[in-house]
Amino acid sequence: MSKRFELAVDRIKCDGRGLCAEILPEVIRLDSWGYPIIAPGPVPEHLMGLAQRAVDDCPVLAIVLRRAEIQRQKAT
Amino acid sequence: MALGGGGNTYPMQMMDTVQDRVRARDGAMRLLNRMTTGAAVSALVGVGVLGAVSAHTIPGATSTSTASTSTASASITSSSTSSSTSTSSSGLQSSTTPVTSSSSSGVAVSGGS
Amino acid sequence: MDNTLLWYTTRGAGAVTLVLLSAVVVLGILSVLRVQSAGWPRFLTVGLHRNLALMTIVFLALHIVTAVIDPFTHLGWLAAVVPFSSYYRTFWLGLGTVAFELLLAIVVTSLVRGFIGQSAWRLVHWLSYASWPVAVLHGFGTGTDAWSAWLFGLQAVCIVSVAAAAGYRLMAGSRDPLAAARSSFQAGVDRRESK
Amino acid sequence: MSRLRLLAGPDLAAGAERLHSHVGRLGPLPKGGHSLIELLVRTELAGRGGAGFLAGLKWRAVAHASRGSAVVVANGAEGEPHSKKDRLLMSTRPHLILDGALLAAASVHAKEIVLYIGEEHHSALRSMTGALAERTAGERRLIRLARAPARYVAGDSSASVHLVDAGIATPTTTPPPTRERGVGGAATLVQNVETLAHVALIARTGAATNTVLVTVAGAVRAPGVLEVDTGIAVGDAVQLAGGPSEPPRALLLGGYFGRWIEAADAWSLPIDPPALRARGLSLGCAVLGVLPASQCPVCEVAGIMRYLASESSAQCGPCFFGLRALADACTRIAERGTDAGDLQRLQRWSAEVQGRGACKHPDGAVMFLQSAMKTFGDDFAHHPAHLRRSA
Repeated sequence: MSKRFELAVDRIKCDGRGLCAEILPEVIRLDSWGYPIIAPGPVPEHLMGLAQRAVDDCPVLAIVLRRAEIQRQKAT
Repeated sequence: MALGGGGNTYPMQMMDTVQDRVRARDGAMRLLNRMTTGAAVSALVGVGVLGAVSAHTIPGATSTSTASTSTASASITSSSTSSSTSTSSSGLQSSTTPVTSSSSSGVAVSGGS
Repeated sequence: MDNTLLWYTTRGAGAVTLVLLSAVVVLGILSVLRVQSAGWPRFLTVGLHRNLALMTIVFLALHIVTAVIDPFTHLGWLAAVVPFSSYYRTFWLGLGTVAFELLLAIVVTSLVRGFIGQSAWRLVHWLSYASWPVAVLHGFGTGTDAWSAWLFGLQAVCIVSVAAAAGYRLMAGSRDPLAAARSSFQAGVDRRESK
Repeated sequence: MSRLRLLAGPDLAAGAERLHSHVGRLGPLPKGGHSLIELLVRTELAGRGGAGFLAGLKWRAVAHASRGSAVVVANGAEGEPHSKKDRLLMSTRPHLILDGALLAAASVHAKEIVLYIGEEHHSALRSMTGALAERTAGERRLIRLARAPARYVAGDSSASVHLVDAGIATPTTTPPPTRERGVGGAATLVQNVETLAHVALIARTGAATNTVLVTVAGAVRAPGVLEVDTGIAVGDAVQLAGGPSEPPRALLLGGYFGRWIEAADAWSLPIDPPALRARGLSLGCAVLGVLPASQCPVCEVAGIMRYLASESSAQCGPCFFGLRALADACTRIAERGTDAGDLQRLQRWSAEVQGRGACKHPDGAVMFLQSAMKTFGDDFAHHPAHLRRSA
């Protein structure tokens, strides 16, 4: 299996700027108050570039890409 | 399908708004690239034009102004069309064109700010 | 190479750098203010801020390199690195060196923000508010024709835009919707001894 | 030695037990170490702070990460409004807690013990300070006191670490958990004071203690703290507290992060963490709150949600804004009557808030609300306008 990464938000650092959801709407949407909700699971391969961009552009460095936790194949 | 494949995305009923936002994102990315390119070109032109203008306005340097203007405008031409010009045209004429282009691109820069 | 070409390129690049730098400062403030609209998402402000900042460095490099290699000025490389070391317009040129080094620190820390952490980056980034006015002063002081209409007009536009943006930021207060509630909660649970 | 009870010994009304009485009753402090950790793992002692994490596993993890510089935090913040058991224990049996903390320090190779006690628990603070003064100089050097602000989130383990480190009792981002990276960056064992007291007994007998401190609150004749045998029925504990003072409607099991259960179902439940877990329940902080039939559950839930919303430390947006929105929607239903839109919003926002805080505050509040909406489904669906001003 290739390397899989998922997005994780530091909820204390996050102040709801919303750039991540603008950059990666495929995976990130905003809740009713403007804070990001990340779709569970690894980021699809073809969106990794944009995911990295979302990480780099976060003005408060609140979102990171980290290696996805061990896959639970049954959960699919 | 574009959003299918390896990872998890949103359920079908949310796809419409997601597609809209994807389109908005792609549009804004293009706009960003265009504005960046525009700013780069304007800045290059600006170096030439402002250099040329300063050559005209430098106090007590009127004797060198004509020659320097032509070289300054030559630098513009070489940077944008990569052809070297050595025409000793009249300072005013050769600097007119870059001035216009700089003021129009100058709007783009200040529009971004 | 024609010496006068170098000289005018230095001046042109300097003026362009000032305009770019001002635009970068304004964009940075706009991003803190969370400016957005239907066709202008917030990442556009941040993206433009970053792209123009990198562009600023390029034109600043052009400005410095042409100034240094210009045989007419005899500035030498030391003057570009060590502030107030040049024989020529020591003070005003030194300001330019200071502004350049501050800007370099800001850009470099931004490029490695993930490694140094948000708080260190933020601390250094506050230097933007020092770098920009120093650069403006340098422009006034070194521009042989600083008071000629064109440069003066350009500088005026830059100063007014940055001042307006900075003033608006000061007036607007924090745009973090949690800021007030968070600090009042923290004040309630703060048991630091210094109090 | 036979099994021991936490509250055995001199009359509780006499206040803090003195060291000579404590040692006379129970003998000297046994040795901590690796074998004690394994004993805790075998006896399956569960944490009594609320999360119910197995103490033995936590000690093992801290000992593993310790390198001789670990810190032990005895958590007596007890910010749960109805819980009284920790402060009763601190006020009456301080040496059990000190014993447990010293055993923990020896077992995980800690260089420091912090007694983290709610600053408004005055008699507990007096008792623990007095007990400390009776200990040897060597033990006193190891132990210091920190006062926890009287806020709900101050009892969170990362908040206790943050207070000790920075003087501010707000939760911090995890991971890493405090057991890996806590006070001063060292591995830190944050353990509830009741859990530590159990350790002091287990270390002496080598056997599980099999008692639980519970706080019986609400519509009972004699509300207060009881030490009950593990496995007795909730109804029996309520009887020990004098029985219901009026016909009961439901039970809130485990405090404000707990679950609502209809009285008819609740009375037969065993007070036994594994048995409750098997039913999808949790003993939590062991508050048994009896809601009388005379009281409107929707209004009660709305009041508690407002409290939990006001206790958010306003660090994470989803918690701060989400809990406020949920509390407002509950209050609207309570005051103006059921509204289909509000019911839908409660469902949607609950799902949005869940799992999106640095600490478990939003999760606890949302699970409390979801259990209320399940147990009091009809009341939420047909609530009349009460025109009652919020309490």
